[in-house]
Amino acid sequence: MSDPILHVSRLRKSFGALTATDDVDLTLHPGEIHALIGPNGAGKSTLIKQIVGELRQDAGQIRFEGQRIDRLDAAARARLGLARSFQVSSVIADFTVLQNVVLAVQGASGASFRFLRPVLKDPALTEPALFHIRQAGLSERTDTPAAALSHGERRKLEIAMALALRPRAFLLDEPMAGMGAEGARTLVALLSDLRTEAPILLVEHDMDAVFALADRVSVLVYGRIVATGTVDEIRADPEVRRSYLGGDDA
Amino acid sequence: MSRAGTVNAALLAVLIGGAIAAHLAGELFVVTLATKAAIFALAGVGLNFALGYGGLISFGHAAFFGLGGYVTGILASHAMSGEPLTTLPYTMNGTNEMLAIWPMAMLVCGLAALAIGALSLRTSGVYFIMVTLAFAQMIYWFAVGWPRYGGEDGLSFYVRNVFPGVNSMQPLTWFAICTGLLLLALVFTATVMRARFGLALQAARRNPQRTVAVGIRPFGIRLTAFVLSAMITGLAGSLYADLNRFVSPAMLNWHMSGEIMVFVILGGVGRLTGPVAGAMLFVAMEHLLGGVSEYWPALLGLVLLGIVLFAPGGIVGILTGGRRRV
Amino acid sequence: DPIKVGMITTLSGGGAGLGVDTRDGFDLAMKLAGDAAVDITVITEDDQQKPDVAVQIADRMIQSEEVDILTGIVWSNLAMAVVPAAVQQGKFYLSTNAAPSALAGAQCHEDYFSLSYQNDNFHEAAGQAATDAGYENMVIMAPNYPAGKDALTGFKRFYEGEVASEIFTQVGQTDYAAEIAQIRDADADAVFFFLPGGMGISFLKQYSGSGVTTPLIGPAFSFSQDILPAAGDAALGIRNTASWSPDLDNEANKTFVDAFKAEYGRLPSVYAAQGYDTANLILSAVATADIADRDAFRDALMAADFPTVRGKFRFGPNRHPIQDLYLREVVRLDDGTLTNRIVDTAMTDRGDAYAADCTN
Amino acid sequence: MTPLLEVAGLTAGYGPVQALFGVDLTVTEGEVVALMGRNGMGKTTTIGAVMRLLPAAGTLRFDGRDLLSLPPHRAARLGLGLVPEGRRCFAPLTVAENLTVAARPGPWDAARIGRLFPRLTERRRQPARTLSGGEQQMLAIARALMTNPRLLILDEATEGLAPVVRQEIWSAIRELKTEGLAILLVDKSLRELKALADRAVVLERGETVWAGPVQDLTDEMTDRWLGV
Amino acid sequence: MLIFEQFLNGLQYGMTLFLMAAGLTLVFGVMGLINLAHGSLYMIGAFACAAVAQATGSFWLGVGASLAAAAAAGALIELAVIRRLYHRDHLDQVLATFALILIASEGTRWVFGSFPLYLSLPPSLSGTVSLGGLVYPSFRLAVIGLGLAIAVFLFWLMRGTRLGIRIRAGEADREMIGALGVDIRSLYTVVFALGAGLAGLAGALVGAVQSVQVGMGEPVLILAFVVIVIGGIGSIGGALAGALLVGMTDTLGRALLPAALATIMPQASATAVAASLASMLVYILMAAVLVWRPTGLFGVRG
Ligand SMILES: Nc1ncnc2c1ncn2[C@@H]1O[C@H](COP(=O)(O)OP(=O)(O)OP(=O)(O)O)[C@@H](O)[C@H]1O
Ligand SMILES: Nc1ncnc2c1ncn2[C@@H]1O[C@H](COP(=O)(O)OP(=O)(O)OP(=O)(O)O)[C@@H](O)[C@H]1O
Ligand SMILES: [Mg+2]
Ligand SMILES: [Mg+2]
Repeated sequence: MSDPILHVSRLRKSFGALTATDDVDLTLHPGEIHALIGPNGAGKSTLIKQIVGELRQDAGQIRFEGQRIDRLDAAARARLGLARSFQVSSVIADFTVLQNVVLAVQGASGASFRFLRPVLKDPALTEPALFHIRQAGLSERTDTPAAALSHGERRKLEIAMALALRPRAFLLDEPMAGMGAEGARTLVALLSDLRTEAPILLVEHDMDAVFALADRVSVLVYGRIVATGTVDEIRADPEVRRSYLGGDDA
Repeated sequence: MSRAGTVNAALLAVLIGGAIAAHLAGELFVVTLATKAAIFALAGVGLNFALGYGGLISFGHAAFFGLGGYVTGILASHAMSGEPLTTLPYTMNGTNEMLAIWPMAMLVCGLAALAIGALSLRTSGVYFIMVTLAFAQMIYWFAVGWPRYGGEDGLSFYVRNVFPGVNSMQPLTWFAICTGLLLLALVFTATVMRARFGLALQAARRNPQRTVAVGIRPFGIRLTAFVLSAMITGLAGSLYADLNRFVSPAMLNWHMSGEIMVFVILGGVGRLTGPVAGAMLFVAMEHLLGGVSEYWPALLGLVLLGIVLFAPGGIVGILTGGRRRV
Repeated sequence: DPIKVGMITTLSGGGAGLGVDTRDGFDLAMKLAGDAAVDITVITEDDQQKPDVAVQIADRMIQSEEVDILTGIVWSNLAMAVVPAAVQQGKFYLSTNAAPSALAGAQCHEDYFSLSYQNDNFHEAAGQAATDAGYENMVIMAPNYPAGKDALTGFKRFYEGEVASEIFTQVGQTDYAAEIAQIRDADADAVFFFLPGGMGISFLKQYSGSGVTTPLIGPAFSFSQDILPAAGDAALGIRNTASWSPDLDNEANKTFVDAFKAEYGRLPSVYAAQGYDTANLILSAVATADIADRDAFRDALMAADFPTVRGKFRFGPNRHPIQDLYLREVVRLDDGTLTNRIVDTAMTDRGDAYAADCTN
Repeated sequence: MTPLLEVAGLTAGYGPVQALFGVDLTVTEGEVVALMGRNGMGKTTTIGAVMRLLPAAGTLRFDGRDLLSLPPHRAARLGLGLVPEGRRCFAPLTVAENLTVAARPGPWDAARIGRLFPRLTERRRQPARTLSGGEQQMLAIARALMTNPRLLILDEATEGLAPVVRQEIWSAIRELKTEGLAILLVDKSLRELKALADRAVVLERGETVWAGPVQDLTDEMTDRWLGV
Repeated sequence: MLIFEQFLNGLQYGMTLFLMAAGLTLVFGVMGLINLAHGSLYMIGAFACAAVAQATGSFWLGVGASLAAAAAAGALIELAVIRRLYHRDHLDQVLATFALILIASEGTRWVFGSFPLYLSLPPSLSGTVSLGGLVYPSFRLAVIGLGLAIAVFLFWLMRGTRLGIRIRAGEADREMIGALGVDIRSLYTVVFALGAGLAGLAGALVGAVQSVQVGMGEPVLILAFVVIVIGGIGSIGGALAGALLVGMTDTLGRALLPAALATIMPQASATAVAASLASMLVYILMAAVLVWRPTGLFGVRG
């Protein structure tokens, strides 16, 4: 297998007595979708937050394209090409859909100290933005303020912004949540294509999506990775069935 | 022209037209009032830059207003006395040239804002409000207790500084100078807020977490905005000193910070000409209500209250009749 | 010719009492003058105790209202902002109260007159009184601003004893426990303090409840009629210095005090007395000279030929008063009101320390 | 049987923007009704209007009483229990405080909640802000149950929950149903809705386009209105 | 001995500050409302106390009146103005309550005139007590006691009662708490009135040893905010700690700085510089605390 793009080793984070990630090792390889599943409160979001730099780990290392990034701040990691989506939509409510996505394009370009040219008249920003809005299925809402979007539409905007960062790797925290059936179907197709552009670490409770998409699945329980394998291996794992998937197979 | 554009133009037309009409009618004092409104508006435009667009609620902008004033007063008084400002490392003399004073005032305010901002921006929300107040109060008390330039009594310099080619003591001319700078500041703000910097600033205000996630560090953006904002307000302070030919710690007092904030909120936070509308209304009311009753501040209070309660977007909000858009 | 007087004084906010008294004293004199005042128009404006506002009102009175005389400012810092520009623009300024040293000395002007006192005077009188009382070791205290520093300088000019401790308080301070502890610790003969307005009330109340018994002496600002009722028993018996007192025994003063009580239902303060004198000075000048002839009018003012409530009054070479300064004591009248009574004359025909610097 | 909740010709919106153009919906005592529709069709808005969180017009009755004239807290006190979209736990309050803040007496108490969501008991003293997404979702459901409502309204209440927990919730809902509690459900899992709900109401662009027993929903219909 | 006395003075001044800040802690810290008119309520309390004490001759009746008057004013303000502002941003609250200051100040001047009012302590509080060789005003000891009592009361109210939990929930999400069947509107009125009453009470007590005049609330306002912010918004213990820290810093600064500076510069300039520095000290303290801990001493992090 090729060298991993993202390599997390022995990552540890505690909140008081609770160890939310307990010596986690994880890799993400080019071209793959690596799903991370596990019970609520297992530490999945905590892991993502550490990788993107929102939380600082207590111990362990994070390498991205061979480089140690665990001492960089969140903005620096984003500029290196780590894009995340938030479990709870985090968009800029007063901005229109277009402005939100333009902001992401601008962020990726790394040039924010420009004082003269109007952003909305700058095709270098708006053209990619419009493209990603279309990709996420939000074209009809281009000029709607994000505050006026429904929950599901806001989830789509979240995806559009992640796409607009043109990252080297995606870290998606429950992207399917809140999407209707139709939205989920489109998103599955989109993510499936996306993996060739950049690999995806996918945290998701929607097993239909996970099983349809994942090349590899890791299971996190109480902060520890208890199993890693292909979809079929994980589905067959009795422990995973009992503690996570539940009785009637998902 | 958009509705907002029409309102902006109309507000400026009222200010400028009013001053010219007053001049023609021989009402010199009304011209002076209009000048005061223009200067306060400029101070407000400065604050609005940080507060309205960047969400940096500075309760310490009097520091920059006053610093700009003191730079002006000190330079002018040294020019008058002929005493050099300092002889180390080399001799530096006072000046009464506005064109030299303005950059100095803005530079000093910019540097002060760089220091204050770098420390204050570690905090956010209400804590930021209070830290900026703290720094302003330090400067205020310093000025009160520092005898060199008059302490609490302030510093008079009797004649307005000079602007090449015109007589700055002539009220309409002086008004034109102040309003010219106000217009420049407005154009500057409008341009910057539509550009990348403005988008990043407004994003950082509304959702810092998201802004970081797209790779933009809010700190640098905010600090830059704070410094630019302070420089504009400092320039207003310089003009205000020249309007009165006098500076005193009152310009540094938290009341002043509050008043500048009131111009902005009254006019409409984050609206381009909000501070212009706010300052005009405030100055006009201060002037007109005094004749109505000895207890006129209470009337002023009632008007302000009416506006907050029934016109959440401030005056510009009423006029444009819409929610604020970016 | 009709003349126009512009009165700029503090009529709103916490300092309004002083301005109200100034205005009321002034208006009373105009009213009592009857027909003699018909040609005099007075316009009054509130300066909010803000120097910039005062400057702008002065500008307006000069530019739009075209007044001939300005008057009424209570506070030194406002006077410093307004007076120099006003006299430069050819207006007379008659001070009803503030008279900072700068304007008495090098920056004096032929059109600027003080009808009150030079700022140092009351403190000088207190220094003299302290010397006369035989105090040898004193704590002296004032707020940390120019007027406060002037106060201590003025006091020390005539006080011959030792200064045990010099305390600067904060402007607007409300809690004096720390200072009172220092006073207790200093074990001095007496304390001189200058704390105008609310600061004085707070200090007096806290001092009287502290168990410290060192005698106090100070200028009239903490014992003037506008705040005595509020200070209450805490002020009783304390000696203070002023150029005027309600019990001064002369005809003009009796008329004034009675008329003031009748008109406003309260005792006048020193600010009211000064406002009253200022109005009478204007009336006396108008009676003998035309304002159009500035030199004649100035001479008429300089003559100070008016019925002063202070018994005697004249201007020194820098157009600041030469007058007697009294030592007064706070007493309670039979009807329960607190007021001052003269116990001694602290200084006679006192001018001021800056007249020599005035060459204009 | 008189309906517990009766909605007819309901219109509502956000400021000048109208979002509902005529929603009809009834829930009778002991019934589970699924409210369906694609993203942005007005499900949450309907719930907001029922809860009196949005200005609305039309017919809106609960247990025969007009809701439109009531402020939200009065409406809720009639017996409406809401699990809102996006959880909306009180972030600075601890789990225990979140549960007691609006509790009203009835069969649901801390002990019974503890049996349904042992996780919450473990996290009793933790501020809701620091809970994981799924834990917050459990808290939101528990909080609504603690008010002991007569009609429980669940707006995407299983979002973000692990499959096994989701199954627990469904079985809890089934249990509540047998106890006679009326439930209005919004969820994206069509399979579960079909298994559990008695009736379905489908919204399209702010209007009720279909209502009837869930069994009557054909594939053609779900494809047209839900994109499945 | 002098040091010990100054230390006690600092403690006492800190408690005075806490008394003045207690109402604000409730309204600002817990309800999240920036109420610049807090100082005005303090002033209303002092004036009500002075007027009633003057009329009846009883200080304690005056204290009762101050509580009642300020609470009533608070309730009125809440019903007429504040309740429309909870969902608005802080700036609207700033402008509205700034307007209320203007109205309250001039209204008070209109009713009571422009001169300070008489208010003094009752005999039971105006004496001194002896503390092991130190003569100390009994009033100041009473303030320490009352401050502690109010701190305990507030702590119990916010943590130990459902009312407190509901207020905090309302601050977090007003709409949601309403949707759960809690009448948060009335609750907020009650709490605002309570905060106002506390401000009024402080006005009466502290006013008795200060000057009761228009504008007396302003320095209080700023200091009260300083205290709460240093302690960390929303924390009653923090407000208490902040108050003591500020009181101590201010008092000891005024007491010790002149002597300290005199060791490094001439006496004459030392006193003046020390006085300037002492005025800045509280603000230097606040800036230092916030730069070091951006959410105050006891504030919620993150
Ligand atoms: N700041 C914090 N303080 C204390 N505990 C915390 C903090 N942040 C998270 N936790 C706890 O850490 C655990 C892991 O949380 P995390 O959000 O990573 O879970 P998750 O795997 O993403 O769960 P879910 O699938 O429900 O989103 C949870 O039990 C949570 O309560
Ligand atoms: N706060 C708001 N302001 C303006 N419009 C809004 C607001 N919230 C929702 N809308 C609009 O109202 C319509 C209905 O939205 P609603 O949230 O009710 O949809 P929904 O059916 O719940 O969708 P989802 O499945 O995505 O949650 C949408 O068109 C949405 O854009
Ligand atoms: Mg999570
Ligand atoms: Mg919804």
